Amino acid sequence: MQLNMVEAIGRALGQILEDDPSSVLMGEDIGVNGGVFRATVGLQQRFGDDRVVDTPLAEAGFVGAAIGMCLVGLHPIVEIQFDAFVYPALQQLFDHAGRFRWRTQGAYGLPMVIRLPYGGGTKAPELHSDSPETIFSHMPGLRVVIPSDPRSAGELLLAAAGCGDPVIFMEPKRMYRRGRYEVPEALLAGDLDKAVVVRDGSDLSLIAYGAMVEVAEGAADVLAQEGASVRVVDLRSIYPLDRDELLSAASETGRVVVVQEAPRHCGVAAEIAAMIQEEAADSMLAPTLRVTGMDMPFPLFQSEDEMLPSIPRVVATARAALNY
Amino acid sequence: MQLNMVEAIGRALGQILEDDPSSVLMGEDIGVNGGVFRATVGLQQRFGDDRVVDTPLAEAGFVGAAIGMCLVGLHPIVEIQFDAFVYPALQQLFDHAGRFRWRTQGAYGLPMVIRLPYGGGTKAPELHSDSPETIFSHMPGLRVVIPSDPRSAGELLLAAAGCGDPVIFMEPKRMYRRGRYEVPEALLAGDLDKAVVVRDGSDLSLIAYGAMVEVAEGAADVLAQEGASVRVVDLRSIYPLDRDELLSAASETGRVVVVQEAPRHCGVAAEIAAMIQEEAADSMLAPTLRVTGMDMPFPLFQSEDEMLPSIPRVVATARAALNY
Amino acid sequence: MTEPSMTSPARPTVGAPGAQLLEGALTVLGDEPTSRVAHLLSLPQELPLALFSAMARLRAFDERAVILQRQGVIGTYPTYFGEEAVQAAGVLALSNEDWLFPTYRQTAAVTLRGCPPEVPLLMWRGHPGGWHDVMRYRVAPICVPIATNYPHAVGAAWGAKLKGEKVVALAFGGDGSTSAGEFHEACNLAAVVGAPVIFLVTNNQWAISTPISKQTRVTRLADKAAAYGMPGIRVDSFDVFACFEAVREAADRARAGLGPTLIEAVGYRLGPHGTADEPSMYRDQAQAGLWAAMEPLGRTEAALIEAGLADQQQLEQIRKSAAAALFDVADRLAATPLPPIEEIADSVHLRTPWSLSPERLHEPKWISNG
Amino acid sequence: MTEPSMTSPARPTVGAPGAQLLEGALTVLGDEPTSRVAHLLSLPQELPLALFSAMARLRAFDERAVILQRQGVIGTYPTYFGEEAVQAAGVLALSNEDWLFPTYRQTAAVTLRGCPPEVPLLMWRGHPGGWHDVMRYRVAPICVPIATNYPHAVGAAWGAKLKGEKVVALAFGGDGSTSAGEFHEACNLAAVVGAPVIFLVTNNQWAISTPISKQTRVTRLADKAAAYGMPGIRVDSFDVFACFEAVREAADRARAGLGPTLIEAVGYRLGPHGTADEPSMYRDQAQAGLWAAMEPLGRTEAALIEAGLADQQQLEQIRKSAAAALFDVADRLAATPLPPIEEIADSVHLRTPWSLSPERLHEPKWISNG
Ligand SMILES: Cc1ncc(C[n+]2csc(CCOP(=O)(O)OP(=O)(O)O)c2C)c(N)n1
Ligand SMILES: Cc1ncc(C[n+]2csc(CCOP(=O)(O)OP(=O)(O)O)c2C)c(N)n1
Ligand SMILES: [Mg+2]
Ligand SMILES: [Mg+2]
Repeated sequence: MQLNMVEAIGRALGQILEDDPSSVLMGEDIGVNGGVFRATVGLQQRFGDDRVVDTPLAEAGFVGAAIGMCLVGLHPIVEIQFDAFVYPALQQLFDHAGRFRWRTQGAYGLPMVIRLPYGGGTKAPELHSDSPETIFSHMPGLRVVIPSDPRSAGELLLAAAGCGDPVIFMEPKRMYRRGRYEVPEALLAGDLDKAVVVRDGSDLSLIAYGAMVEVAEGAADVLAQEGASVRVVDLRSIYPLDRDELLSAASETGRVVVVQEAPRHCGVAAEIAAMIQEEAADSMLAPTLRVTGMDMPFPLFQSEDEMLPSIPRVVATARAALNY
Repeated sequence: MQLNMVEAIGRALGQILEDDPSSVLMGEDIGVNGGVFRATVGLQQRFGDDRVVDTPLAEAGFVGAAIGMCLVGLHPIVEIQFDAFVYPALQQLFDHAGRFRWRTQGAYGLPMVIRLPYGGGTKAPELHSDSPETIFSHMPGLRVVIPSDPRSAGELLLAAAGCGDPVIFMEPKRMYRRGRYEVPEALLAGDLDKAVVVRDGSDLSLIAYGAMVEVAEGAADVLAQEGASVRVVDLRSIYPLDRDELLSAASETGRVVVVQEAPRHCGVAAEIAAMIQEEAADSMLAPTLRVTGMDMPFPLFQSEDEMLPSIPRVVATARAALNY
Repeated sequence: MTEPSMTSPARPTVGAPGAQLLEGALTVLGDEPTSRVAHLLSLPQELPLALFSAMARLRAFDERAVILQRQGVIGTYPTYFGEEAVQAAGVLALSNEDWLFPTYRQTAAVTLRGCPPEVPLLMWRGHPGGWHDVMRYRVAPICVPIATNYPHAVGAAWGAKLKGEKVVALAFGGDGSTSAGEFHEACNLAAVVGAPVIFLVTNNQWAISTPISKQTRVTRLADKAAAYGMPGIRVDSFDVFACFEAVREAADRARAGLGPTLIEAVGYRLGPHGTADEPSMYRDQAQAGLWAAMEPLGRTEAALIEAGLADQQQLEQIRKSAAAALFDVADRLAATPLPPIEEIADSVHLRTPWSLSPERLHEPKWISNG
Repeated sequence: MTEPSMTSPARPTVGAPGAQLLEGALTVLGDEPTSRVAHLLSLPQELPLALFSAMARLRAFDERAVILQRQGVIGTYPTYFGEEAVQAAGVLALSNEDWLFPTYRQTAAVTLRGCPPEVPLLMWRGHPGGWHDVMRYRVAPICVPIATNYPHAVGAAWGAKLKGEKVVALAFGGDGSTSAGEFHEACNLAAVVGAPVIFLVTNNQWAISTPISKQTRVTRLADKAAAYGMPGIRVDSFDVFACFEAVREAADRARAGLGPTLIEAVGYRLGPHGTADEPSMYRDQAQAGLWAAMEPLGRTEAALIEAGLADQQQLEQIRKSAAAALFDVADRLAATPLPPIEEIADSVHLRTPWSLSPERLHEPKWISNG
């Protein structure tokens, strides 16, 4: 069937609620209202308000409650309304969610998912466009997953719900309604640890995730016209990184450009660049270059296109790598 | 005079309170009790409880209040009791402290300092040994500064208090009582943006900060016995990085090892490695290698020495770079 | 655009959902006509009309903003239709030395301190000119993350107190914000240190689609003040005179060194949460419509006329000129040039780090061989 | 080590700082001798001695831990001397199906559910064997960051309710924790959803060096319950029978579907905050010493003897055997091998990522040419 990303997420959530009687959705305005992005539309009607729960406005409280729910055998999936509104819950995520299995010497995990619509490009007000994946991937014990299209959103969400450890599932909201694509009627869980080569190429690899995959593909199109064979890798898992796929891309193409919309300093692109030069230095024909957001607050929306990596910026940087 | 780090910090705080009548210290147990590390001992007696204020147990609340104090012309210096206990205040720091000047189009800043005793090596209970500098340096608008010895602690704290923008001042608590060193009677503000070459060398550069500077120096001693001339750079400023000094070290020695006790993924060492290969690739004789904490919660203290970069680990990694 | 002016100042029929919440809430307009009139006449001569004018300006801004959003001149916009009384009273009951801490729902409050309306409109247009001059107006930047402005207000008030200044701080907020931890930390801290701060919480009974019954189990938010040992006052949010009294009294207390006050302005969200919200998804709009009679401009008009303080025409004129002042605002917005990103990058730190310097902002400029 | 057994069950002279806080707090031991005796005799036969034994075990653990800290066998340790009644009552008033959420101050509570004392001692020895089996004992891992355990308890209780199980959750906390945002968010959420949870807050009047007067402006923490629409109960924290009643009643309410309860166990921190703390720095220790008469084991002993439920010798024997069980615990601690770091790294995720695999943990193993 043809679904856009937000519909695919809604479908995956419905499927989880259907298949796993212990699953519970929680968040602000997700019930009758179906969430501010409408990802949960119809689910409360279908599954009742014991399974799809509106919470008070208290992110630390309800993320903490989700942790407690896991102890009694529930599998909570929490929606945070927008990227920046997860910050009140960071103490719960850093101090507890990420440490629970370790605190039980590996015996028990917290089977919970935090759904976090994130990123820019939607002309939203301040603090509705942040990309905080670095902080989740740096603080130990959390998995961080980011889909890039409807199908991967559905499949990875299923995988996240079934993985047995807390997953920060970041949804690039700019892609929510970016057209409908084929999604299988019955979704199967994807592979949570794997990056995916969305297009093959031999001269240069563009590594991207979330909304930046589309930008990377656009850049690859332009570069193809210039005669460059460009591989595009969709990272999907931010922590842990798919080291094998990244090192293959690096060593097979010799040139890598990483694209991320988050600020540059200590971003995911830094980790990838550091890793490639550590482990694939001999194969590299050029430094790994980064196209990133700037080290500044996400600008008010009239200037957001300046912050966000664009096709021209990626192309220009790729050319620099190709001409190195 | 001869002071250890915590005494130097106390002296600097006294000097700030003396010289700047708008300065105010806030935090848990900093008054009569002088703080759990005794950094503020005697200051409430000397300056009164309007200048040295005990707060309720509410980090978000009093960090937020410090922001409000700035608006009416005060210069708050906030003590967070231990590293991990800053997490409840992250929303205030990310959403407000880091964004205030930008929200006034550059016109007004928040002259506030967050003092954060951090890091491992003190055989402390859980959540008393975190090193969260990455998250502050990644999220825009905050300066992050880390001293490594009594004198730099005093001088950089003065600089932080005078810089006009919020500074996360992270104090490596393992160094608090690591011997007394000469500190000038009247402290002068240091340079907030500059890394410092603590020992020169031409074969390899060890980049470190906080408690890791001592480890790097120890490793440099060992390597010197093996005939290697090792430069040790004390980073001091985590954001912004001293790009010139880092690129000089890279291009002049051709080999770099970065040491950090925080987990590896997206750490400061990743940023430095990414930057060096981007900007000094042609001068490099080996990949920039990292010696870091592991991607796991800081272990309970019996195992902390396994987590913390040690002289042998730094030496072994440096040898790998030297033999590359 | 303008409401039927035959509204009565009195309170609505109990048919409106949650109308019983108004019971016991401070009121002026809901009083007997004689005492109502007496109250208005007891006020400083200019005040009643000043309050009405302030509300008229807020209304004109809000109505214009909704139009501009539909025209695509600005982005998503959180209308405050029906909450003008709380805002006007909150600003006018304080002096210009006092500090205000607005949320996304009070973006025009700063215009009552002299800031041109283009400024907050530029905010919703996604333009950095939308950040008003914080120090000039003593109004904090508008605050989007719920409840995080409360500690700021406490700090400003407490700081002023430490400095020996008689300055008061007022933070706006909503019913939803009372569930957030920072509301609690702020209230508690304020009470402990005796900060001269006013928490002015509008209980419009909705946080987006979440009704107050799912937000908290108490029916009176003012009861929460007891947890901090501070007074909790309930006031009719549609009654500008009652709101004015409540804020003024709280400010007097604060200035007298008696510490913070929590004011619950009881009401109902007459409009949607914002332009992207569709209330019919989650509430009975016909039922909700019963609250329309409380709309504060109409009620105030009726009361002013009743008290002989103005006539219909005069009030109509005030509304009209408030609206007129905004007729060409779209042109002014369009004429405001967007600063280049380099300038924005330069506004983040006092000493701009190299990574935000013009040469470093866009990769190709500095990448080797780029 | 053991207290003078001539302590009276009654309440202390008002000379003790803050003793007036006990006024109105639930008490059994502070009652008239006749009703006190009647209460003890009305309890299930084994209960009074079971409570005493539990306290004796907690006391023995605490005393041993302090010694072990001085000997360098364990690191910093937060003694709970004087708070045994709250903990024993909190555990024994619930069933083993119910969930407990302890903080750093209740690390031995899990031993009352059958966990060997070595386990919590290993925690303070910095050994991962210090993490007890959470699911087996239904006791959450001890919680260091203040107030963050409250939402967990709410979630567990609420979750059990959603599943239709009659399980109650109890979270421990201190007076200082009530200032933190998560206390508020947890209480509010619990009340809204009717979670069967008990917030058992020991008001020992100190948060490290911060007295309750700098923590909050209210003198009765139980009054904070009003902000959430839940009952707030005050009980003498040194009175194990009163604490038992308070928790049992709250648990009954919870199981009956009546939602959460806040219990304030009023007392005074008899010891230091922990082994690294020096109370004479910030409080008058002579004054503080006036509270020593309230020490709960001595008081309970006196009451048990008074009621004829035990004689001095018997109780002495219980204490002695509790202490004896720990004589050689240091050896057992020393004999517990430290797992290699590879094993610890393997415990973080269900599927261990490559970066935590044994080959990757130490750089030289994988660095090229290393
Ligand atoms: C921390 C945080 N979480 C979520 C949001 C998203 N959000 C914006 S407004 C709102 C509802 C606020 O309700 P209320 O406090 O009653 O104020 P009102 O909008 O009714 O004026 C929510 C959940 C936010 N802005 N901040
Ligand atoms: C979020 C957080 N901030 C600070 C601390 C440091 N700290 C540990 S115990 C304590 C005092 C707690 O007092 P209270 O809640 O009264 O409990 P008590 O220690 O008296 O049992 C503080 C400030 C912490 N553990 N967590
Ligand atoms: Mg509301
Ligand atoms: Mg206490």
